[in-house]
Amino acid sequence: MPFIPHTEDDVRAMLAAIGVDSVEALFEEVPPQLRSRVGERMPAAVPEMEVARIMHRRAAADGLPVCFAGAGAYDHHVPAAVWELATRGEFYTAYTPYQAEASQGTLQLIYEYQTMMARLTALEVSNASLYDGASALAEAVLMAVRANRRAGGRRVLMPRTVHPAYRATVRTIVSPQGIEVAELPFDPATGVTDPAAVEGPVAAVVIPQPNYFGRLEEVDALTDRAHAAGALAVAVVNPLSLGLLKPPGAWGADGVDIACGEGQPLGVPLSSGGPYFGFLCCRREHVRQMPGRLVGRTVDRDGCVGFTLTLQAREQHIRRSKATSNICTNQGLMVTAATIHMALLGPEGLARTAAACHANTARLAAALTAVEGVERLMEGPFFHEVVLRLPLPAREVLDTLATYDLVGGVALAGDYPELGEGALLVCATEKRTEEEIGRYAEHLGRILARRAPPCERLRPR
Amino acid sequence: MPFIPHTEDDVRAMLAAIGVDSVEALFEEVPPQLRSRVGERMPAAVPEMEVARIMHRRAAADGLPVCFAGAGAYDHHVPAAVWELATRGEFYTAYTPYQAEASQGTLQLIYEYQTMMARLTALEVSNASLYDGASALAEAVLMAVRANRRAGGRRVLMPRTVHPAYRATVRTIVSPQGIEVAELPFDPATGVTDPAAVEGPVAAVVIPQPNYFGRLEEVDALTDRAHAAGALAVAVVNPLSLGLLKPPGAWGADGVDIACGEGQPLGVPLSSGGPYFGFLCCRREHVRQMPGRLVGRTVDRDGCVGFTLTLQAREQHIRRSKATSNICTNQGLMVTAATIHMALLGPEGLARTAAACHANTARLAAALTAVEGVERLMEGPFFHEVVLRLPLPAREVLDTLATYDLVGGVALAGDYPELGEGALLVCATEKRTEEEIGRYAEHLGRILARRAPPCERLRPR
Amino acid sequence: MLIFDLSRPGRRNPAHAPAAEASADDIPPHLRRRQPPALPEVSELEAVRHYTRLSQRNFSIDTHFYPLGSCTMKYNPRACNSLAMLPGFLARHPLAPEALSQGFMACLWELQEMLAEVTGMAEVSLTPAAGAQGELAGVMMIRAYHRARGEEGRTEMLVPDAAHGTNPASAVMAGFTVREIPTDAEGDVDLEALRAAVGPRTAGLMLTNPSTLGVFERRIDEIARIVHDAGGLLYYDGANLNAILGKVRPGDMGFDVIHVNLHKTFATPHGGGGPGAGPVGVSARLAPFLPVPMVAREGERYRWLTEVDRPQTIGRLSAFAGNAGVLLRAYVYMRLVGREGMERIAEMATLNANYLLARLRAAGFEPAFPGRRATHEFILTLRRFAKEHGVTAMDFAKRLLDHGQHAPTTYFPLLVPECLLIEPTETESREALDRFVEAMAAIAEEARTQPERVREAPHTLPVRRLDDVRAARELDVALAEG
Amino acid sequence: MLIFDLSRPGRRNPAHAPAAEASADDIPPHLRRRQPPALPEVSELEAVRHYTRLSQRNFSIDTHFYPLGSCTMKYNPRACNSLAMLPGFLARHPLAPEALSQGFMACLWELQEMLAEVTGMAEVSLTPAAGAQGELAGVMMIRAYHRARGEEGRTEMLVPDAAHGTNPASAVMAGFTVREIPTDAEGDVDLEALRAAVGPRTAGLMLTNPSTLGVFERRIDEIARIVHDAGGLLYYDGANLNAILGKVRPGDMGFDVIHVNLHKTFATPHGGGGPGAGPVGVSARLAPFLPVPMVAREGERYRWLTEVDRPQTIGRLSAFAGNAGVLLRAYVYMRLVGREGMERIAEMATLNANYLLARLRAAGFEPAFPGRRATHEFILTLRRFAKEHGVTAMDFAKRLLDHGQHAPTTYFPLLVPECLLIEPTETESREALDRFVEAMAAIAEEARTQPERVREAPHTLPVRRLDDVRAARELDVALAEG
Repeated sequence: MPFIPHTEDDVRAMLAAIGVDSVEALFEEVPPQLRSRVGERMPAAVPEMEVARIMHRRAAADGLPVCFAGAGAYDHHVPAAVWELATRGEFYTAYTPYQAEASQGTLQLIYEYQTMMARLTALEVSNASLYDGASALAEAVLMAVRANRRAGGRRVLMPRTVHPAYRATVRTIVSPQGIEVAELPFDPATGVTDPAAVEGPVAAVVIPQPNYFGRLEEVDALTDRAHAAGALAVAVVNPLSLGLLKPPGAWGADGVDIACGEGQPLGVPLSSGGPYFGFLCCRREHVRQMPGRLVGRTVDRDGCVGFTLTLQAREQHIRRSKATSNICTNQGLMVTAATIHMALLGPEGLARTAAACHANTARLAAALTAVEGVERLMEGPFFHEVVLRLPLPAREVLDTLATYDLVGGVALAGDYPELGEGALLVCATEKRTEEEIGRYAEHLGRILARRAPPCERLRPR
Repeated sequence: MPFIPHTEDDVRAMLAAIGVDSVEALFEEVPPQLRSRVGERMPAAVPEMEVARIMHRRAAADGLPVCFAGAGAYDHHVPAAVWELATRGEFYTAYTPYQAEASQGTLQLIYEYQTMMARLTALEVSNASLYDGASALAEAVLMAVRANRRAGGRRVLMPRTVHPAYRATVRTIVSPQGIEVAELPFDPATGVTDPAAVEGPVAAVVIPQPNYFGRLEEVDALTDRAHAAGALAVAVVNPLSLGLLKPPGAWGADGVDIACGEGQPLGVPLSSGGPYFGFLCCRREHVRQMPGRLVGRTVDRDGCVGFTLTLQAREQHIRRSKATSNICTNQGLMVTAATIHMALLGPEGLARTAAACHANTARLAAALTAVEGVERLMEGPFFHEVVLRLPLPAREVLDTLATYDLVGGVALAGDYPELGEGALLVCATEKRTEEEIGRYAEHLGRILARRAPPCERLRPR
Repeated sequence: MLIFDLSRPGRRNPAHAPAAEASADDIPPHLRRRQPPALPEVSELEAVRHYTRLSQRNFSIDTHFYPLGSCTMKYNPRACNSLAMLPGFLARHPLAPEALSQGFMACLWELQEMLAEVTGMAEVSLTPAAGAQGELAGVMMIRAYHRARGEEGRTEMLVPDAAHGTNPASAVMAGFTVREIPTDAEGDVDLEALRAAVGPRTAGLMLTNPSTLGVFERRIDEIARIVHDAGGLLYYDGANLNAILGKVRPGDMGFDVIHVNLHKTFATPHGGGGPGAGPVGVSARLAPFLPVPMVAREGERYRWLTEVDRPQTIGRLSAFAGNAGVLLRAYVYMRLVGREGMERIAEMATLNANYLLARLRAAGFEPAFPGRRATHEFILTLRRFAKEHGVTAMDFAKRLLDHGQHAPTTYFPLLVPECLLIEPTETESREALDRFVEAMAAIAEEARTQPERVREAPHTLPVRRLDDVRAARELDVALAEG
Repeated sequence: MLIFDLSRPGRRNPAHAPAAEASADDIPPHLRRRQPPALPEVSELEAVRHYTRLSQRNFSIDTHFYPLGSCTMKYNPRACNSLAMLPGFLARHPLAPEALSQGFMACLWELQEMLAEVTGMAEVSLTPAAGAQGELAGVMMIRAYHRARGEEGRTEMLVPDAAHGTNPASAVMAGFTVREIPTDAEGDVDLEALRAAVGPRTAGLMLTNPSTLGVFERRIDEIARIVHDAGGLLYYDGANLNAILGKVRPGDMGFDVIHVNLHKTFATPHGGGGPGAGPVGVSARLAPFLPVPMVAREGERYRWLTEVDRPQTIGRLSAFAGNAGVLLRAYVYMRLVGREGMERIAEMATLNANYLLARLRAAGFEPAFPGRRATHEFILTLRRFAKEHGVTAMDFAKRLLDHGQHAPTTYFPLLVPECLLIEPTETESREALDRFVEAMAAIAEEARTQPERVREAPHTLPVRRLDDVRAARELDVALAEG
């Protein structure tokens, strides 16, 4: 049997040491009427060679399409060193660093991560990560409600310009606790939230930057309005954008109270949506309301510096039903990758990458709106993602583009019917070339003109 | 500049410490008339993202064809653990273990490797590897001539059933030293060497098993004939075959004196022919004539066991023009992989893999000879590789098969005109499936019948 | 040394920045950052060397025996990693059209099927990102089920006092109040207390079986009857599934919901704290409530199931489809192990635990439940050492590190004093277990003869025992700038 | 513990054996093995753990500063590894048809071009598997050239006494006799001796420039003239190419042949001893003799050049096309560094060496050639320490290991007593150099105050100083069976 070292001699000798005569005897406490076997839906074992064949075939079948989709997951360059290091056995197969003395590698790395995230967001504290951006926003909302219990009640304002899947996740997770999530509308002409719509009493106001449409919100005004309404301001941001954009800790007069978001742009491959990691940062005064693990720097009995998990009294394994969250597992390996990624890029690499994405998306928008019938849908400044309107249903166009090995973006009509069937969210990261952008524009032009396709498609529809 | 840490401040401070005012001043001893710059054949730097794009595209362009070629390089399963471990930085970026105390990982691993190879070949000593199988055979011939200087002179017998590229390499390397390599013919009907053809006086006789045609030679008789002629017997073997076949140390009455071969089947991917590694084993009495590095077990000053390079007096960095060889670099990383590979397969895994390859090739031969006009060319027992005769030139058939993403084998006519244009060497390792073998037979049938191809080819010819 | 200590202003890695200088001048100044973030500025070599050396300061399965009870620290096959990281999988955008996703979706669909089979459940959703999120999804489905039947009054979740902390925490997050059920002296749920607790407010019972006490809950039939008769549902915490794989299926024991920790039972890596994955399986009556997305197979094609297909779903738990890369790793593992392998895992995990228990008993250690058969794990209590020599379970744990053995789980479950919860897993050899026994025996001897040496452990690690109190009191969770 | 110590009869890894039992009964019994080879029988976890822990017993660039003179231990970019190991490259059979090889061949062709450019040579063959094989190919081409011109009498190869050992060894393998040329007090070739040595028997001169003494051979023009005028050819040993990349090209200095160590100058990994790659470049007159195969570009297609295309080739040096995977790594590296980067490498390597020399001098160490500018490396002589304190260069080397610094090259070149040959490379930071100086200064102080401590070093490594004499005398190079 794979991965089981026992020889027949081992089993015999071990049974003798236990004092039973069969392995079956070890299961004597299991009521016999409950015993069963695994059936046919579970296939028989195959050797690694065969699984490798299956996986190579399937990975190749999904191909390496050119990706113009963003919407919360971005096709960035990840230095090879990142995953060559992160998958080293000592990182990859270590447990949660509860035994601090045997886990200084992971613990120090998380301390470095927390420092990097705090600096990126201009806040004081970062936890050691949550599952992903969407669930991090849910935890941030819960945290804000707890932290603002007296003033704010259980009402939270959520702009509709927040990623639809994030809003859905927040609904799923916070609604059982009786928290009301009220949505703030946006102006379809500009795609941003009107700060004047923020009114109390409310526990927290969520502020996305850039928002789901790639549009830049007036975050200073939103933050100040939130504070004026007695609410905590909860930023949800793209961490790569913070190479260029004002960090949440500096929004408005006082900065936000909590910032969270999706860590994927920091060294995590697209990989079908996960594992990614959510980050969560806050002002120091809220640290005891923070969910998830936290690493602190301390000293050992000789006075030497070391690192350890701290404030564990917030967590479920100590506080059980009174914990700040049920969260236990974080996304340690992704944090490992992100920390190495940030160390390799540095501030300049981050800023240049962000600028290149932005410039590429501007180029893409120019190339696509040069196609007859295509136009930008929302006026105003954006960051690295824009909404276009096609004269055909975006979903159909995307299906056709897929046959040319192009992921052409994300259709918006499902989540935003008011934007029309033609609404399409597109993104060109720093990896997209002139040639690829040109190819997209060319295919789009042909599709919209309903011209004959080139002689053969790469894939059957 | 990539991979250069120097900031402008660093450069200034360092120049000041040296006491010069420019980097250029450091090159003052280079005569100015010789100075030049790198020109246009060397392109400008591109970021990793761009090189990654190029390499992904090129790797994908060469595809993942189904491989029925052997001829010294075999498409075996390599457990994922092998290269995940071998490319760990501590193995991958270590230097030759001259500083033994700082290299116990590599040194112990090589000692384990040497032990494994000695056991596999049933000889006493293995070196730490040479470049590849062909150059290992050249070194083995030189070694045999040195070891047998008094009795054998400078004449060596080389069966024509040895891999043609190995024979070419031996010619290149040994001929400047005045060694005469006399070729032994084979019977085209059987594809093996007649032991009676071995006659002295001769310094060494090379004995391949299996031979280039996959045929099994009468190694006992050949070894005994070599010894009777006063020659050393030099085996050249496929190490995977030694899971099943009699080891060279047990051939004939006394066993061979030297065994060598290509280590690629032990965990090294095909990768266009290299890096592979040559192995070289011998009887203990010849160890001082052995080229290449050798690791010995010893003790440290506290009496604890440790490992170190030994018998370095044979080597070029000590003995210079009187060294056993000019070899310096070995194939350490490949040996690392091979050692892990052998540890994971164990004796049973090795034997089962060898048997599966053999059975698959028998299946392949049966499927292909069921195609009209195709027949086996050489009678007699073989191991995991066979020669077929096609009714069309093999080279042309292979080119057509390539358009279906099949590497159909190796055409023999170039090296063995006497076998005819149709001679084809084929191999099916343990990785080949029934379906793939069936596909090959089907395409071959269609090609030979000159039937119309299916609606489209995978690749332009 | 921190990575920040290696940083020098102006040090660059141009290989990782786009070649062309791009403009972002169209972004209004008031929305832009004034100072670049103070991330480290190091060379690629410095980063590689720093993080390689940091990694060497960890224990891990790849370097050490890790008998961490309730965590199932088994070997993580490297093939799972390398095959999940093939370029085609890494490059797939989560919102890519289904036509460009069939290979990936085939893996997910088959994984749903395999997990449903081994747990005895009708349907499985893979989306929860970890065990705790699976638990949350599970109890939310129980809530949704009762509400769909108009039983809003079922607001109470029963949880044994031995349960993992995530159980009550998840129940509270799902809006339940938690009622603890005591454990009897033999480690089983106290049936009388359970009978007394159930009623019209009962939403369900969350149970781990084998329990966190390392014993199999023998009267599970009876428990299921009590809870079901009271109108409640049974939740199975899959943390200990490794113990019974292929021997008895949660579905056959009467459980209505299960979450599975892929990073325990199905060998995906713990990664220094995650990512995990916590798929949930349910019986047919709960299927409408499963979280989305899921994968359906229709003929030869796979397609996503969303809110549109499952209007009663509890909803989404993350932005996309959960920890896809973890799911692929578990898929590879399950294919490698196969049907027969499942049973063998439970057998050898149980054999290892019972062997280790027998040998430790013979060496003088005291089991917490001496009358019970160990499952895949068991508990020792070191109360005698604490009382007689002032050497605690924590001291043993730290001293084990000096012996090159990771410590077992300490002080959990909370109801056994000075306990070590020990789970060797099926992937460890008998020799590895014997070395652990030797280390434990040596420490026991040392506790009697030089207790200080044990109390001051560890002695040979990169740091000595750390000051946790100071860490919490003088909170330093990020390096100050400058 | 050896892997064999972990072995137990019957332990298996079925994931790595074909599922079906296959028959090989058609192989005659007298050709079959009787006993299976006594390879280890361990579980996958045991193997992974064993080799992971072994790896941690190594120094490496990824963990330590490695100022090993003449070895150019620079950072090996991880991208080179991961891109060379893409599935499409790993799966390519060396004899695959050209139609299925265009991607791979494009890389090789471009690498040939890039190497020709940076060395100033007309053509390059990539096939030599290492530096020494490149040398052999190089001197064999010189031999072939003279023979093709009917000058069989040119049987003598001139080699400076400071040369690498491979130089004379390669010349002998190629059938030459070797004549040593002395070095003058300043580290240059003794021109008078050279003039006296050349003549009608002269086949050529093998030279490293900068030399192994860490200085640039200033009169290279004159040397070239002397050798060429005598009818000989000039061979360039590329070991020290890193020093002059983009500053001066061997072709421009008059060299006719060069080998390049890709695992030095072009950052491919040393891998604990290899594989390397030793491409050879030549001026036009030697091009017909280059070893095959090579890659030609014809329009948009690439094709192999073999003996058929190059009838005067010295032939093949390995079964296929050399160390292809190493070539791909070098290709990636050169593209990343680019044209301007080449010059910057030489500049910063030279800056680092001169800075380190200046600081070590200031700390009281004695350069072997105090009047000379260091190139990318330099030599210290510790003869004073040996004489005054009985502390040798080897003792310094071993004590450096305790300081977490790999030792420089010791006792090479042979003509400088108690020498350390120090090459920091361009990829190390100033701080790394400063730490090395601190360690050296600390050891110097220790040599004066506690010389025993230095003589008995290392003290903190997995083993203490090893008994090399015993290793050679009681030769134990393979574990005995049983």
